[in-house]
Amino acid sequence: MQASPSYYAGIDAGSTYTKGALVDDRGRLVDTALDMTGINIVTATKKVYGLLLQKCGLRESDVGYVVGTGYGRYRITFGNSQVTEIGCHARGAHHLFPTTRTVLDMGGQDTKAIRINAHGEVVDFSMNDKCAAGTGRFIEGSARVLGLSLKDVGELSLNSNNPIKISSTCAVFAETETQEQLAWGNKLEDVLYGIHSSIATRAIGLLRRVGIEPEITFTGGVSQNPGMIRSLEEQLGHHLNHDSKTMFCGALGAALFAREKATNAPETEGRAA
Amino acid sequence: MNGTADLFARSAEDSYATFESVKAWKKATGRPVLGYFPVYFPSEIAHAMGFLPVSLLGASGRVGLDMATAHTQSFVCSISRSVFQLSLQGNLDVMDVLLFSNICDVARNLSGITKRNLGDRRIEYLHYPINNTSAHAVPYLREEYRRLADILAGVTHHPLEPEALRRSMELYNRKRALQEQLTAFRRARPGLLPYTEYYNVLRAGGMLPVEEYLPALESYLAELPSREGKPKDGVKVMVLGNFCEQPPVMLMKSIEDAGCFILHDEALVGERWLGLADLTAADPLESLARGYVQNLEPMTVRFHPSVNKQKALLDRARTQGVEGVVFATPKFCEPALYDYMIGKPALEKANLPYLHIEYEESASSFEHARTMVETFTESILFD
Amino acid sequence: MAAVTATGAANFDDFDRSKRLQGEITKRYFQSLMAPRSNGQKIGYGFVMANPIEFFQAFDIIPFYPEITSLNISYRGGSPPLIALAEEAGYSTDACGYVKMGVAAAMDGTSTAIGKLPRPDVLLLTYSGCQIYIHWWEQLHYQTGAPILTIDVPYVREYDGHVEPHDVRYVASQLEEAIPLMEGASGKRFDENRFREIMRLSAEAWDLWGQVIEMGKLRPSPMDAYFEAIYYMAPITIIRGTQEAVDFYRFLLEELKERASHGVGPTPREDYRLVFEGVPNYPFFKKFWNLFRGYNARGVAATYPKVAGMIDTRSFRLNPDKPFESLAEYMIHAYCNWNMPMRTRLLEQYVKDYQADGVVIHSIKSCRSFSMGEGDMREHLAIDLDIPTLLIESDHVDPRYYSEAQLRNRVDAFFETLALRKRS
Amino acid sequence: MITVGMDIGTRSTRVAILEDGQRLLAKVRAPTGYNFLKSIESAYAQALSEAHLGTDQVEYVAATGFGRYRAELRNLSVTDITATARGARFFFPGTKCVLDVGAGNARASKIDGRGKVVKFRATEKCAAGGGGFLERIAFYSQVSMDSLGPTALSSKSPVAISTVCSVLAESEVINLITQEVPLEDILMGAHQSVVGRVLLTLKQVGIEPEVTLTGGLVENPAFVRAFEDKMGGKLNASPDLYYAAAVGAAILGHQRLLKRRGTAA
Ligand SMILES: Nc1ncnc2c1ncn2[C@@H]1O[C@H](COP(=O)(O)OP(=O)(O)O)[C@@H](O)[C@H]1O
Ligand SMILES: Nc1ncnc2c1ncn2[C@@H]1O[C@H](COP(=O)(O)OP(=O)(O)O)[C@@H](O)[C@H]1O
Ligand code: SF4
Ligand code: SF4
Ligand code: SF4
Repeated sequence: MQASPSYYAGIDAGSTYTKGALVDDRGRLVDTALDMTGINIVTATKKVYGLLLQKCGLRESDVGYVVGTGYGRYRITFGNSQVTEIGCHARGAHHLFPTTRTVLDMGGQDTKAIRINAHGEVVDFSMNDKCAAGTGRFIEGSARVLGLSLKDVGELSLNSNNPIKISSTCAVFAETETQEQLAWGNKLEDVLYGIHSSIATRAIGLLRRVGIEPEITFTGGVSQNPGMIRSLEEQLGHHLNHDSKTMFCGALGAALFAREKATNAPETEGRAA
Repeated sequence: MNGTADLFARSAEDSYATFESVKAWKKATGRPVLGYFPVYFPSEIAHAMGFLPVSLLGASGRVGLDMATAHTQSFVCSISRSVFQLSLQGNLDVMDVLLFSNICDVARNLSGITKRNLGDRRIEYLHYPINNTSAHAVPYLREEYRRLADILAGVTHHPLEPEALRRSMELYNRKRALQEQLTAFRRARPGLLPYTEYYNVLRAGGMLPVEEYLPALESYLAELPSREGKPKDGVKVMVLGNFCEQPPVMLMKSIEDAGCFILHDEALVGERWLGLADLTAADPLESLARGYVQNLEPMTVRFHPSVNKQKALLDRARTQGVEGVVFATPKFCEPALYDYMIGKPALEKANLPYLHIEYEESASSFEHARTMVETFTESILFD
Repeated sequence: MAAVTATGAANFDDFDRSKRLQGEITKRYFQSLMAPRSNGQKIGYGFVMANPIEFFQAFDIIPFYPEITSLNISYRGGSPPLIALAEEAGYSTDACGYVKMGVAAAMDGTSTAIGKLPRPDVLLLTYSGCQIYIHWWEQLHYQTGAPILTIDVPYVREYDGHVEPHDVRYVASQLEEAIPLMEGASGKRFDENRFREIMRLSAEAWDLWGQVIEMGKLRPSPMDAYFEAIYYMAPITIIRGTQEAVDFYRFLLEELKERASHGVGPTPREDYRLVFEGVPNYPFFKKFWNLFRGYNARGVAATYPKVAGMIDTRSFRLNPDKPFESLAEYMIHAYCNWNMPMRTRLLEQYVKDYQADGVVIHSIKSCRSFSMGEGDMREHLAIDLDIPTLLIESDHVDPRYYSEAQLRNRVDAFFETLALRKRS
Repeated sequence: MITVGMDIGTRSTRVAILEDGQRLLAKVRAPTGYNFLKSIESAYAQALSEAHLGTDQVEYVAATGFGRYRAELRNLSVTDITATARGARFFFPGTKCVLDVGAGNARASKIDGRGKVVKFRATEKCAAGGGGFLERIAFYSQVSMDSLGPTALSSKSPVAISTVCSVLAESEVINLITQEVPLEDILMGAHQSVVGRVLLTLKQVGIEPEVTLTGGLVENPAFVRAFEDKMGGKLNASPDLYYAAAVGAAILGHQRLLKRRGTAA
């Protein structure tokens, strides 16, 4: 390690996207980077890390510690240690919205509800059971079937005045059901909004498992989807914190952990080899 | 005619999630309400003690399941989740007692988690004997019924009067007899009574006060024969397996639309299940218990060691002259799945076509089921 | 796996003889079952929960537990072909895996990872704790033609655990009613004295097993009361009315005491003490254990090893002088025959009594008897009582439901929160 | 006598034009967008022009597939299972079992000598296996649908992906990708996993040769290979069978027409 590296990085190797975030020695977010994960996760993490350094005009030696998170966390070759996404999203959400008590993270393959304390530490969490996964994947599937982009799907759904009920508890059939509803002549935006509502109901079920305590921060890739935000807020009757950075909460949290670890803050992990 | 059909349709709708008429009844009479989870419940006892017994048949997509999702996993049937959601949401607040019984592991555990979440309410559980070969089954069930009467007396502060019970038994006997008459009419004159309407008439019977239901049903039955219309033809089927979680009416309609005529089905089977209770017996409570234990009509969630389910299935198919059997089982309902596996080999041996479809009470899409049933009828009709 | 204490002084393997002994007992038991039947020896199928093995033994009927064979086959990786056979016949993926395996194993010509299983002469249906038991025996009845002998056991439906006298009477009377039927099935006369002797041996084994379970209260715990107890619970189910069972539990208890005095246990250290709820995953049993072992976590109490009998809650005590009544009480108090509030309270109690750091609920998709309501359990423990509680899912026999990456993610995060609590 | 069969599927719409229920004059496919009517119209127009026919020459239209009710010009609608059975026998007269694998689910049927369905099963939820799953896997692994099969075929040691549900299987594939298992092995594993589920459905109706595969997966050589390996027998598969349901519908239309003429005469 170099004499006084004063930046810390977090890499979140997710199922869909790999995200990177960099914080400075005072824990301030410097920048973020993003790329599709694809088939070669090692390449993807390296690429995102490179991209991140490039955006910030830094070299590797400027970075004191790297924490990996996400499904691919054990594959991050340049990382110093790993923390689960649950811990990272909690920490990241706390950083962006310090009064957060509940975090809802919707990513490509999991949905997580996390209750945190005033320090951004995880008190309780719950993840979707494997069956009927109400995740971003679900929306991606419908988007692809309909030949629409992810952006369009969320935005189009906002035009709906008369959402169609999509009830399949099974993610496999939700896709088919989408098409059937269209086959019966229902309007595209109404069907799309129905899909969002159906996932929102499931996500709220998860939130209820940990207890809903305001403020609630919405993180993960799906927090970029306005249709999802609308249906969640409608059904919850609560405001959700979200912004363009919430997609990076996992990476940001990891970066914050990196800083903590490098500066000898207490260990969070009790893992024996 | 329209008046009573409307009443039944309105009540049926009310029995999913709103229970407005129950609230009104309670307000008007000041008397308590008992809600029971399917399949069977001796409404006579509750009625005799001044309760309005109400069958909880699932909300069928009329409420979101977010609260229920928080407490139960996704691989349990929908009725358990929707009834739980209703109780958490307060839709069942009008009910003074909620009653569960041993129909399956899901319903058993549901009683306990309902208790934990609504601790201040009476959440009770009846054990119906499954061993009808034991000489002790009838006395046991009589004891259970006595225990039930004690629990209800804890609400009303009046004990159960044998004479009141006898009067209630008479009313419910009448109700079952009239419902049987309705089914017989439908069988005799296919097509004059669409399934949806038929279902509503039966479903309303699980919620309306029996004193109100009986005259309505009587006048409805009286007018039925004068219905105009050419009786429809179709493939004659029976639809089995839908005994607890109710099939969405749209599903049954899809089956009819696909060209089937439903001669027999198991929707609301528990409401109709007990034959006629013996009114002449000295001890009416025992008579009710005996009626239950000695009813040999097979039912999926009732095990009776002395009943041969395969034989009973074939006998029924034969006497009713059906051309095919549709097993419609609720998704994630194990009892229904196992009965399907018992019925299937018997039908194969008898060369009777059958079809298995799964449903969820809250389903909003019937395309898959429709395709299955259409293919089924096509395979019977086309050559 | 050779674990060593922190000081490296003692070898854990030297204190792990009971597991091998258990292996031998189980092996012998299976051999006796698979052996060609001579002299009219009869096989009675029974269920683990609430099994009245004493009743079988009194008629010299060999008890056979398809649940145990299903789990053994799964442990050896042999479940997929059986599950496939059942699903090809038409069973749904949702149905209990034990049933599917049992039904497939009973089909003509099926051989399993442990051999061809014997056919039933009688199916003893003790309806306690699991409704699927009824359906399972019904399937086998239509499949094999073997008669069903029903003992109906009412649910413990009062939330304070009160059991009605008429419940006990009902179960006891059915057992008595079953005597002539068992005589018919076995060709043996019922001998009351012999029955009492079996009950006495059985009661002794229960007492010892109860003491074994309580060893988890020591700090550190000398055993893993979930992952190891799963081996230790076999004899109480398959041979408990015998001297051999008594000897086994005596030996085990001694070994655990030795472990305690040498400071050895199933992990190098004891960093976390956990309470477990639910059926384990058998096809990946070791991998599943390792998810926790890697963190030096020991199970100190668990509900599953007591499905065979709630000995540690003093819910019953076999009494040779009142054989039918005391057997009835035991049968009523099967773990899943308890209502959910009682089950939840038991976990709460375990956390207190065993000084545990958290609760792990392993939920089995295809077993609703255990799983329905575990979400609510979690909610109560985690939210109302603030006990760290992890709920994870897979299946007991179906490897298709096991996803290592997903489980690891949840377990890792759980230990992160536990570590956090330890610090503060 | 010209009859038209239209198979409106979730992914594409297939149209077949038949003369006298025997000669195949045209077969055409077009993607099914969310605007069904447009897909149907364009596929129909294309088929007519390919067959050099005008609309007025068409005597009967039979529709099948999940969008059959949206084909407003239909004279008859039949289910895909019934239609596919006739179509499979049109191309392979010895067919006893038909396995139709589309995007969403798979249907197996046993048929008699005249192509009448005597027994059938469809995959249901958890067992659901179909081309849609492979499409998603292709998407994650960034290979095109056309090269998915060929890539998988190059695998030497496929990895087992044995989860019940395709949602779970997807996570498992992603997990394997993160472990850097060779892509072709993952892909072949994914094919085998679909095969496993689909074969189960076929076994439920009972396997009896010849078995004919229809639907979108006839174009996927890896699926066909994996299926034959696992079933231990040959599978009739040819690109034509992609149109089996459309052809079958046209045949049934022809029969219906004959019957009507017969009774009218
Ligand atoms: N710009 C966007 N608009 C709408 N949805 C998006 C956008 N970007 C990503 N998503 C959603 O986010 C999901 C991926 O989330 P992410 O948190 O990156 O998952 P993972 O961590 O598993 O890779 C996608 O499935 C998609 O639904
Ligand atoms: N060019 C191709 N190569 C390989 N597979 C294909 C190709 N085109 C389609 N498929 C497969 O066929 C499936 C669609 O089948 P199809 O029968 O068209 O479905 P549907 O009847 O629902 O429209 C896709 O999911 C895909 O897996
Ligand atoms: S639908 Fe089936 S599983 Fe659900 S409560 Fe009823 S009997 Fe039980
Ligand atoms: S449902 Fe559960 S308790 Fe019942 S047999 Fe299956 S695994 Fe055992
Ligand atoms: S296929 Fe559907 S119902 Fe089955 S496990 Fe997957 S998501 Fe659940």
